[in-house]
Amino acid sequence: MRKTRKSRAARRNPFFSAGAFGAFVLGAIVLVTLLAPLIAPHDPLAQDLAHTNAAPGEHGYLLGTDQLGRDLLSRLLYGARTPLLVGVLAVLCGGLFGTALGLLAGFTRGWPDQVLSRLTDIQLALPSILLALLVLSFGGQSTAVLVLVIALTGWPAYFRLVRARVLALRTSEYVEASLTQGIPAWRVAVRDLLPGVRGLVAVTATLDLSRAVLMEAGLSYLGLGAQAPEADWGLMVSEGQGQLLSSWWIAVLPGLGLVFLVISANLLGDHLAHRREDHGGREAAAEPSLAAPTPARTP
Amino acid sequence: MLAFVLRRLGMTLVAVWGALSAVFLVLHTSGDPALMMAPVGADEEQIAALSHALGYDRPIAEQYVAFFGDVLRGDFPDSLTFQQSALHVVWERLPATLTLAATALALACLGAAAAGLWAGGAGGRGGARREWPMWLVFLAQSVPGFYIGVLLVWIFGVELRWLPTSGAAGPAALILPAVTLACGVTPPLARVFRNSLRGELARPYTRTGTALGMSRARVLRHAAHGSMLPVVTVLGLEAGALLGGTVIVESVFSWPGVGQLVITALQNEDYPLVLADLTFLITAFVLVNLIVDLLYGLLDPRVRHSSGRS
Amino acid sequence: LSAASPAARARRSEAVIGLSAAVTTLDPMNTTSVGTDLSVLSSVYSSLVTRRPDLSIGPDAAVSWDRPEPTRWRFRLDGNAAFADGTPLDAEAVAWNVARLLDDGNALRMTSNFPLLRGAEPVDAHTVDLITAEPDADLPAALSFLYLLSPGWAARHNPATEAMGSGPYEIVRYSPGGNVELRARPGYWGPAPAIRDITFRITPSESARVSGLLSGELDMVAGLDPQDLERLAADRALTVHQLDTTRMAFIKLNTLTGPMRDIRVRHAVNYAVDKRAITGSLLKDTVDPSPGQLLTADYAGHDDGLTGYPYDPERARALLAEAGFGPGRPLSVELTVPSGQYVAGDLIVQAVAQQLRQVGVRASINSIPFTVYMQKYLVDQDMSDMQYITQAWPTLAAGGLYGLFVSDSPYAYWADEEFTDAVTEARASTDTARRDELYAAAARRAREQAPVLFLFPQPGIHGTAKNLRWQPRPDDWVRPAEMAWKEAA
Amino acid sequence: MAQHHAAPAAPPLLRISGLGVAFGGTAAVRDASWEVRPGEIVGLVGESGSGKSATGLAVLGLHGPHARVTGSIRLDGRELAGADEKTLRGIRGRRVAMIFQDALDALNPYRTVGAQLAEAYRLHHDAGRAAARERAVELLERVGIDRPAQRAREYPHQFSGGMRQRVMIALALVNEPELIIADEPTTALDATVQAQVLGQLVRLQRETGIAVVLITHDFGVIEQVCDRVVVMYRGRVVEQGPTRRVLGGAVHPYTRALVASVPSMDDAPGRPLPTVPEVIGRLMGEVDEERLADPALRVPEGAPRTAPEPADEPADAAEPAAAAGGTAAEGGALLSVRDLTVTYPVGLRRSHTAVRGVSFDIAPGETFGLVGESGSGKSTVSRVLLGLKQPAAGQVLLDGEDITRLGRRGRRRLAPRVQMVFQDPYGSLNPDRRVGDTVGAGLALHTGLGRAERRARVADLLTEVGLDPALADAYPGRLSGGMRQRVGIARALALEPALLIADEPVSALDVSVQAQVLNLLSDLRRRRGLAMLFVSHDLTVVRHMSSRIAVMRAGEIVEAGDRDQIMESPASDYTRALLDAGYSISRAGRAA
Ligand SMILES: Nc1ncnc2c1ncn2[C@@H]1O[C@H](COP(=O)(O)OP(=O)(O)OP(=O)(O)O)[C@@H](O)[C@H]1O
Ligand SMILES: Nc1ncnc2c1ncn2[C@@H]1O[C@H](COP(=O)(O)OP(=O)(O)OP(=O)(O)O)[C@@H](O)[C@H]1O
Ligand SMILES: [Mg+2]
Ligand SMILES: [Mg+2]
Repeated sequence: MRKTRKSRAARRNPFFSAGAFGAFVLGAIVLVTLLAPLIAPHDPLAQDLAHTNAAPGEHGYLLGTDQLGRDLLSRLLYGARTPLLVGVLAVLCGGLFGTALGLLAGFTRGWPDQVLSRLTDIQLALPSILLALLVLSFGGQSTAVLVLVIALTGWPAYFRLVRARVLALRTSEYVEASLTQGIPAWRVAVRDLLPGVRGLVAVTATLDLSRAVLMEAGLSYLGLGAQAPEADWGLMVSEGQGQLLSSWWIAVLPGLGLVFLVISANLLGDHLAHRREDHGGREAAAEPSLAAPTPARTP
Repeated sequence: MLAFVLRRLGMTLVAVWGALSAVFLVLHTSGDPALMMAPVGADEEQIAALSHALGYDRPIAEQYVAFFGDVLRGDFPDSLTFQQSALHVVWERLPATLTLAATALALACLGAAAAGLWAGGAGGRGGARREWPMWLVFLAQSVPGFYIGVLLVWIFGVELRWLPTSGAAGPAALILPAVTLACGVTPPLARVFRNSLRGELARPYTRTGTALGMSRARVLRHAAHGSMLPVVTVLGLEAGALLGGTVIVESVFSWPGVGQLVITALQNEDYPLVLADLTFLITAFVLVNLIVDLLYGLLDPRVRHSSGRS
Repeated sequence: LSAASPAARARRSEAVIGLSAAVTTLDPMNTTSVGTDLSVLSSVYSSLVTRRPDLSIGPDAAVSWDRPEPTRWRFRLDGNAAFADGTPLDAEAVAWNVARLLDDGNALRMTSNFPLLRGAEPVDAHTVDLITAEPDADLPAALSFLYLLSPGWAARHNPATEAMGSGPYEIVRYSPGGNVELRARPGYWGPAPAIRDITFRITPSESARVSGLLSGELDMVAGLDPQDLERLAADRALTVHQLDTTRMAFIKLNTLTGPMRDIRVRHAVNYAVDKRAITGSLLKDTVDPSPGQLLTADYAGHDDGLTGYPYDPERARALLAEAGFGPGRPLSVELTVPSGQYVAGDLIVQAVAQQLRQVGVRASINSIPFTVYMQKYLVDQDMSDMQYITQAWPTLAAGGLYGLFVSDSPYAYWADEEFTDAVTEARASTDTARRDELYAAAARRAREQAPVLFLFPQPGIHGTAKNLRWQPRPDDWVRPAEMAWKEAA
Repeated sequence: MAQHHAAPAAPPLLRISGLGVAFGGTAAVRDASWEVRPGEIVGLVGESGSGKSATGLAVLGLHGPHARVTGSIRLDGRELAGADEKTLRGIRGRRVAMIFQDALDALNPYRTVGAQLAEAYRLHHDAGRAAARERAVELLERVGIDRPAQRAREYPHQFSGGMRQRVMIALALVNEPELIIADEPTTALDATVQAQVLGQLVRLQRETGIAVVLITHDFGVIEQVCDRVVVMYRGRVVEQGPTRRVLGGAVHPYTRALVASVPSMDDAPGRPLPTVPEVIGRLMGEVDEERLADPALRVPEGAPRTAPEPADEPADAAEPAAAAGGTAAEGGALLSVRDLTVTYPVGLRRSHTAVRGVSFDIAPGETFGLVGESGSGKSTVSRVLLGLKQPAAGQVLLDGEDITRLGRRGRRRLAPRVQMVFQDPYGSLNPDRRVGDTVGAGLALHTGLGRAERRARVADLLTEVGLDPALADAYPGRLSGGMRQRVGIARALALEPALLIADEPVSALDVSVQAQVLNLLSDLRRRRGLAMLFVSHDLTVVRHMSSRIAVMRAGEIVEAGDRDQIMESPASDYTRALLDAGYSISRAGRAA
């Protein structure tokens, strides 16, 4: 029974098997990043000035070396560290913040809602990459600032979705039923509303992870994120793009790493979103299609 | 309708005010701009004099008021690097950015319309055969813009030498940056269009159309009209991504627009120029969204008739 | 697309030059950026004298000059020299320009290059005297930077945003930060330039400049990265010029505060870095390591007898241990680099940091924008322990460059009496032999005291379209008037 | 209403034989055969999911890409099943038109009503724009819309529900088809509006002689409108025949049970309604659902033709309350509502008065009915009684204490005394929480019971409402609508309230389930001595449940009094209109 249902979902939803693929690739990237110190053939910072710009396979470097003769394979293995760390932390911060405020605004309505909604309007009026540039250029760059600024540009998405959902759930009969049972409002919010937005937040967070990773990469590319000599995919593309003519692998390979990371997060997020639509029953079906967030994208 | 427009306008102004205040705050908590503007080797007295002349020694509240006065009058201090009105500098770079953004937007709309119609117009029929454009869109969405740009330069500019890779010299030079920029904006548009077209096709009124004997094409046309609302919303939101995208794309392709300008201004800590540039970008973004809101009213009679609620 | 090829442009007498940064102002006295602003403006304005590609000083608006008194230089002007609007470039105009330069109220950036200049006195219509506070042998060299405005025009226009000069070209199009287009001026009083239409295209990214050259969109790019040398040289449509520049690259050590106060530490870092490995890999052997000198060979006062610090990590470790640093108490320093400013600067710094790490010095890299870097360096007087920098002196005089190292210079971060005394005396000396001796002593002192980590001259790698004739220069000037298309083969 | 019969000899206009519609694994329609003759109104009736809509859509090939259609659908002898798009397009709207349930969704919201009508006309007629527009106005006028020329320029959302449905009818009629398939055309409408719209449809049918297939689940409508009726159950046609025969003496046990379970104005109020399983059990003994769907099944010969008499409990549901009715106002009242006025803010400044000066009393153990059309303020009153909404003015006295100005703490004290059964059995249960948690949440808060005691209590409650106590660990997703509503009732009972508010507790349920829930509520009320405020728009149901009734209209009570007095001699015109509009089946006809 279960099996047939699953396979039907698979047939109906082209993203199904892709979702598993996304989860697998994402897991693999995380695993490789965690194990990098054990499996990397070289120190990612060790330079071999005698063998700079070695092509893949040359001088025993499986994927070649960069301009400073650093082993590209080792750098690639380490290179997802910052994007993942920054991405996950930013998603956590932004997600928690946005969800909590969305819950507050949607549940209490009134002035907190007004204030917070205007705040997101204002926030959205500042294109996120610009906000990030501004803060990082004038506020100084560090991992903490990077996380905060990515979280800062991410929270309105959670806020809006959660708020809209809570507004809808707030008037739903089961929430009113809890209220008529005399259950205190905050408890209703936590016990009846939070589970209702849990799935939505999970989907948003997965897609937000790809946004955060892209943003980290974009900022690193512009020189405002990770700093040399650190191995970071976005930074590596920026460092290597001058060498595309002579040593394409220096920029192209880390870029591919980024693409895989983002694709896998997007696939997983899409899959989760679709599964919500498929099995979420009435609630999910009643949501406008917009509420299933499209992955945000930072160029 | 008038009430609707006024309300939107009010919200727009609040958004602009808030965003500019944020910019002001960030800039002012980051140090005395006079320090950055002073000539090399200036002593403390000179800096203090400069600071005073520019009004940076006044209380922050006073400066804040003065700042908005300046913004309202369109009277910005001179850029440090260009030694002329920052607004003028931004203004001069504007056409390049507008050309790029408009071309990219047009490309994105075309791409999104084609992909969305093909995949969403099937109304769930057709399976993978109709879904492949969405996979393409999905891919475009997952590749960082700078990476697309770098690859395009490498392949089409350097290896194949088909297209120019930098500078705003002629229409051919527009192609690569516009395509790169469009890659960033097309995916959300296409996805939303496809989904909302599908949703619209699942709505009873399209079935009514079929039941009245309409052809598939005619039903699609009606559904496409109906599905425009979310598309337009996303279009407004993507205006931000588009403007943000110009920052990176202009850097990659050395496109002399406001995006590149803001990067160099930030690097040079050219405080007045950053301010003028951001003021422009924010206003542009918010204006686009205002237009989108009004378009909303035009597209959906229900919005038009219920000015009270949104 | 063929219209974008160098050959097509040659036929139409056009050329496109890639610039690494935007032209920020059109006022030639309010900028010191040779590679960008002044290169463009040198085509529009003329100066009294000019530095030729071989670095000698030659005539421009002035046909001849001499020094009638130790503190007085006399210039005789070309009688035909005139501005584009017809007003003559005469002694009055020169005197007005000097006055404009020296007026502190104008706050012009060029002013600080003329510390000894006190004023100008017209002698007759075409002769003008320039007065200095002390004898200044380098004044003509400095004057090759001073471009002359028309007094009447300047009163009515804003020189920052408009230009009207007496040079071979006029500006057809300019927007702040945008490309600059020049056209040869029909009424130019000097020899007409070979190429009529010039476009300076702003291409801040190195890769865009390189791909622009390779794809034939750009005819000339100066200051390329050695990493691209091989690929560019392999391209048969291009000519690559390679020479040493007059800029010396080194890592400046803050001897006033922090660990670099200890001379043993300064010596240790000099021994710790394998300069040869760096020039060999990152600079593709385009330059040789410096023989422990602050000057390149082009400067008057270069001492041929010195040798650099050899690569000797053992010695470095020993010195550090002597200074009290070791595995138990590793030395941590901050190494600042202005991002993207200097050829291969970011890579060089990473290589240096890594080599320092191998002798137990933890160097953390701080990559910041050039303006911020200059702010910290000069205005805030807050230089980090080490910073990568390249320095040159426009007059190619040892006294000039050494002036950046004397005790009271804001550039120095080094207070050494012996060096300062030698340089001060040499600068005032009119006796060339004595002066050379003093400069040699100063060079030896600098080598010994190591206020810097000596590296190598900055390589000059310039690429042009095959058919573009241009004599490469060791300095940063890119002058369209020095270019010509070879006859199409 | 429609009593004329087409000549039986006339060849069928539409003949459906052996029709099957399958969605993947589920067979929505199985081997259905029936026909429509010209000029005839055929009712297609059955509970939710029985395949009515699937049949209707299949006729015009509108069943969507996922359905597989087998069998034959012949229109005037021409096969429609499996016909190509072009053929179908010529027939759709031109020869066979459809009317859908929710006219707001079924009309294009982005285009004016006139434009939609004109376009529909031009699809099948070679007419100019002006002519088409004229035709649109003409049709709007025909379906009874005032100022048709002006209204043609308005958008669907500017029309009221009833008028939208008229527009739908106009859209169906614009090309003068031979057959209209109307899928629940009036289900979403108020009783009075429903009467008007149906009246209009029947009038037009008479004028034009169009055949109509009326899909509905309302037997009252069937009885009064249709010539013949087709009954569907689980995708099969279990019975068909002339309306009178089927309602009066169905030969299939399912049909008979279904008809019996519908409350009627003729029934004794408060008498337990015979539920479908009960009746079938009595008629046939144990029969499983699939077997019940067998069209060949027949009611045994000996069984009475009419609905069997239910268990011989006294029909006294309303009696104690009726006795207390007079005294409620004199301080014996459990709940006393005085001059209640409630407003909702509209926009920034204005407000909308949803309830105006409403007063009534409820005595302990009494069931008080509140009836009125949609938007009249019924739910608003219940919300105030529950403390979910603050009134603008007036008092609500519960045991003499004003509960409208209670703080948060006071409201918590109020909770155990007043409880609510909600309308939507799907929306009122949190899909993410187990049934046991939902039922026991109030217990945890208001009683000192331990975990195990609570579990036991929840099990008791579930048993009391007729559910398997093991369901405590289930999620609501697994439950049917009727089961969910029972869970909702159990939750309301957990705190042993004195007053139960039931806001449209059965309007979302199928007829067959409705009877069960109504019986359960009556039963509980009697056993526990609960007072109840019973809110509904359905007069028949309110009459069945309540001893006293108040009729609301536009926020005010237009009339209140004893059930019998309201039903038999209504004082206000509005109540009379409401009574007239109600389609209730008459048992009298069948009793004969
Ligand atoms: N598009 C569809 N996909 C899958 N199953 C469907 C679809 N449409 C209908 N069904 C199923 O077919 C069966 C019959 O549905 P149908 O809509 O005909 O019922 P109905 O009698 O019209 O009910 P209601 O009174 O609720 O309208 C139901 O079990 C339903 O779940
Ligand atoms: N939250 C609200 N905000 C604004 N107006 C409301 C709100 N809830 C109800 N109203 C309005 O108050 C009036 C009464 O609504 P109410 O829900 O009490 O009607 P009802 O009699 O229960 O109708 P129905 O039979 O449709 O449930 C209506 O005009 C409705 O539009
Ligand atoms: Mg139906
Ligand atoms: Mg209600």
